[in-house]
Amino acid sequence: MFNVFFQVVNKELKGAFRSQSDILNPVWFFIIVVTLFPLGIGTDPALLARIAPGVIWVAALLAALLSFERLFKDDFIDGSLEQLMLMPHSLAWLVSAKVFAHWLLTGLPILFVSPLLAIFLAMDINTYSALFLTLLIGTPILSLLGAIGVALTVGLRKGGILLSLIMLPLSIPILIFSTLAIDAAAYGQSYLGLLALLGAMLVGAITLAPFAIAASLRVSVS
Amino acid sequence: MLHCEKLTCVREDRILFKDLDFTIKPGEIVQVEGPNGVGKTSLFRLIVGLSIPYAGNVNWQGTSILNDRENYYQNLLYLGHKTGIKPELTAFENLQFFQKLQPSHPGIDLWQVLAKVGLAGYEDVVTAQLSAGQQRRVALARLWLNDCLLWVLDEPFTAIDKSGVKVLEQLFIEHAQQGGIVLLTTHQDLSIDKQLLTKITLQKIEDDFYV
Amino acid sequence: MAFDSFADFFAMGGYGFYVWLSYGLTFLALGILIVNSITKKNKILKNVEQRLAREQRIKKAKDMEGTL
Amino acid sequence: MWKWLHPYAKPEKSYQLAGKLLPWFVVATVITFVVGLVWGLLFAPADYQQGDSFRIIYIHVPAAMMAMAAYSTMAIAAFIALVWQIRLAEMNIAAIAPVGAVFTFIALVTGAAWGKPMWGAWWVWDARLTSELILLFVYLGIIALYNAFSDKVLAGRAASILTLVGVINLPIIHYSVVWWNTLHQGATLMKFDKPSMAPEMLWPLIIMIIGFATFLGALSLLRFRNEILARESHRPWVSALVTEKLEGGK
Repeated sequence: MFNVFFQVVNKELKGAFRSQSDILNPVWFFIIVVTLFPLGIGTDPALLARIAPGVIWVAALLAALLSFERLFKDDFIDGSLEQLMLMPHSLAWLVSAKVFAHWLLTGLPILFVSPLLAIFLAMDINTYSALFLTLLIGTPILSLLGAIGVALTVGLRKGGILLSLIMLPLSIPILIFSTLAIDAAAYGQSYLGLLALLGAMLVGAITLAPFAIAASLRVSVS
Repeated sequence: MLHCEKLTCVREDRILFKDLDFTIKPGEIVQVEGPNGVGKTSLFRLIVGLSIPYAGNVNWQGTSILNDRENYYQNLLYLGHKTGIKPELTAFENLQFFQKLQPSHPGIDLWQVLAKVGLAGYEDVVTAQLSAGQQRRVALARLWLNDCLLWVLDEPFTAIDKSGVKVLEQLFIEHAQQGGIVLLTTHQDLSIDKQLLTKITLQKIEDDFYV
Repeated sequence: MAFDSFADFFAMGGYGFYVWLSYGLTFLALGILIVNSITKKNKILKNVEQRLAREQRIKKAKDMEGTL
Repeated sequence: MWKWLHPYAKPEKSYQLAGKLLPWFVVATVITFVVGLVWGLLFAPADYQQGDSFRIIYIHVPAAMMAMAAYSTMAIAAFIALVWQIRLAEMNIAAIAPVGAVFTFIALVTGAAWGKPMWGAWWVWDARLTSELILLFVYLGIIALYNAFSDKVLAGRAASILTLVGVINLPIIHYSVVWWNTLHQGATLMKFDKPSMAPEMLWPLIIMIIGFATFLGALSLLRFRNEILARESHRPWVSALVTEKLEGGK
C-alpha cells in the first residue's frame, strides 16, 4: 500500500522536475506579489511588520490557486487521470499521494523562500517562526481543499476561475487562524492554541478530503 | 463473466441507447460497432465504471462493478482515446508505473516489451518527443505487460500501421484462447476468425426519444 | 397603532430612509426571484413544445416521397 | 416509511405532489407576510434604544435564519443524494440554492441598512455580517458550479459534494470569524442581544419567521418543479403535459 503511494509520488515528482517551470512559477509569483505590497503602500518598517502576516498568507493563497490547475488538469487531458481511477487501489489513497506530491512541489518551496520575505517585510525572529509554523501546517490544508475544488472543476472548460470562487471562501479559516497566530507572536503572546487549531484542521482535512476528492473526480471524469 | 443488464445511457438529455443487455464469457472477442455518435465510447466508459449508468447495471462475476471496484479493476485493462501516457516521462518510466500499480505478468522484461511494440531504441526518450503512433504503441505495450482477464479497448488501432494491426490481432486471439476477454471498437475490418469474433451493433435511436 | 399619521409612518422616527430601503430591496429581491422562477418554467415548457413540433415535422417528412 | 416514500421518489409523482402543496405554501406566505408586516410596521412599539429603525429586524432576522435553514436543508438533501443516489435530492439542492442565496443577500443588505444609523457605517466587519457574506460566497459557488456543468446529472452530483464540503466548513468559518472579530475589534460594537424582547415586538417577528419559512418552501417547490421538468423533458409525461396545455389553450 505504501509502495503504491510512493510510486505515485515518484511519478509526479519525476514529471515535475522535467518541466521545472511548474515548480518555480508559483514560488516566483508568490515572491512578486509580496514585493508589490511595500511598493504599493510604503516602506515604513512598522507598517510592513503589521501587515506582513496577511500579505504573506494572501499571496500564498493566490500562489496555491495558480498551481492547482496542474494538479489534475494535465492528467485529465492526457488520460492518465482515468487510468489512475481504474487502478485496483483505493482512489482516495491514490489522490492523497497526488496531493502530497503537489504539496512537496508548491507548499514546500514557499516554506523555503519564506525567510527572504521575512527580511523584506521587517519581521522579527519570533514572528517569523510563527509564520513558518503556520505555513508548514496551513499549506497542506490548502492543497487538500484546493484539490477538492480542482477535482470538481477539472472536466469543465472554464474551470479555472470557478475553482477560485469555490475554493477561496472555504480557505478563509486557514487565513484567519494563521494570521491571528502570527499577530499573537508579534505581540509576544502564546500562539500554541491557534497552531493546535490549525493542526486539528489539518488532521480533519487529511482524513476527509481524499474521499471528497475521489468522489469529485468520479463526477468530473464521466 | 461480464454481464450488462438493461443499460441505459443518457448524455445531456439525449438517450444514446437503452435497455442494452448482453453477456460476455471468457474466451470471447467482442467487437462493438455502429455509426459515429451512437455511444460506443459511452458504453465502454459505463463498462469500465468511469461513468454511472442512467439505469441498469454492469456486473462482473455476479456483482455490480460499482460495489467492488478494486476487485474488478484487478481484472480490467482499459485503453481509451486518450493514451494515459505522461509526455514528460520516458516510455520506460511510463510502463514501469503501470507495471508497479497493476497486476502484471511476473518477471516480464520491459525492454523486451518495448522492443516488441517497435520502440527499440526509444525506451529512454521522453514520450513528448515521440510521434502519435509511437505514443500509442507505448500505451499498447501495456497489453503485453498486464495480467488482466478483461481488456476494454476503444479504437486500439488508431495511428497503428497494417503490420502493427496484424500483431495486435494475433495477441487478441492468444488472449482469448487463454480464457481472456477482449472488448473493442474499431472502424477497420478485423481479420479474426468469425467463430472467435462476436459483434454487438449499436443502432441510432431515432423515433424513440423516451426512456 | 404606533404612529399618529401617515407622515409619521413614512418618517419612521427619522429612520425612514433606512427602513424603507431595507424593505424595498428585500421585496425587490424576492420579486425578482419569483419572476425568475416562473419565467423559467415557461421557458422549459416552451422548449419541450418546440421539440415536440420538431419531432412531428420529422415524422411528416418521413412519410413524404421523393425527398432527397 | 420507505414504502410510503417510494412512489414520491418518482419524478412525476413528486412533480404532482409539489404542485398540490404549492398553493398552500403560497397562501400561508401571503397571510403571514400581511399579518406580520402590518403588525411589525404599524402596531409594534418603537424600540426605546433604536427607535423605529429596529423594524428592519422583521426582515433581517427571518432572512438570516432562513438562509441558514436553506443551507441545512441542502446539506441533508446532499447527504441523501450521495448516499442513496436519489436524483430528486440533487434537484432539491439546485432548487433551494438560489432562494438561499437571495435570503443571504437580503440579510446582508438589511444588515447594512440597519448598521448605518446604528453604527454609523454601512459595513462593519462584525462577526455575524462577515459570516453572512461568506455564506453568500459559498451559495454563489454552489450555484456557479451547478450551472457550469451542461449535463445536469453530473451537475447535481458535483453540487451535492460541494454542499457537503461547505457544511463541514461553515461552522469552522463562523467560529473563526467570531474569534477573529473579538480579537480585532471586540467591544467597540454595539450588541443587539435581546434576552427579553417585549412580546408585542416578538410576536410579529415570529410570524415573519414563519412567513419567510413558507416563502422558502413555496419558492423551493416552484423551482423544484422546474428542475424536474427540465431534467425529465424527454419523458412522455412531460410531453403529455405540454400537449394538454396546448390543447387546453385552444
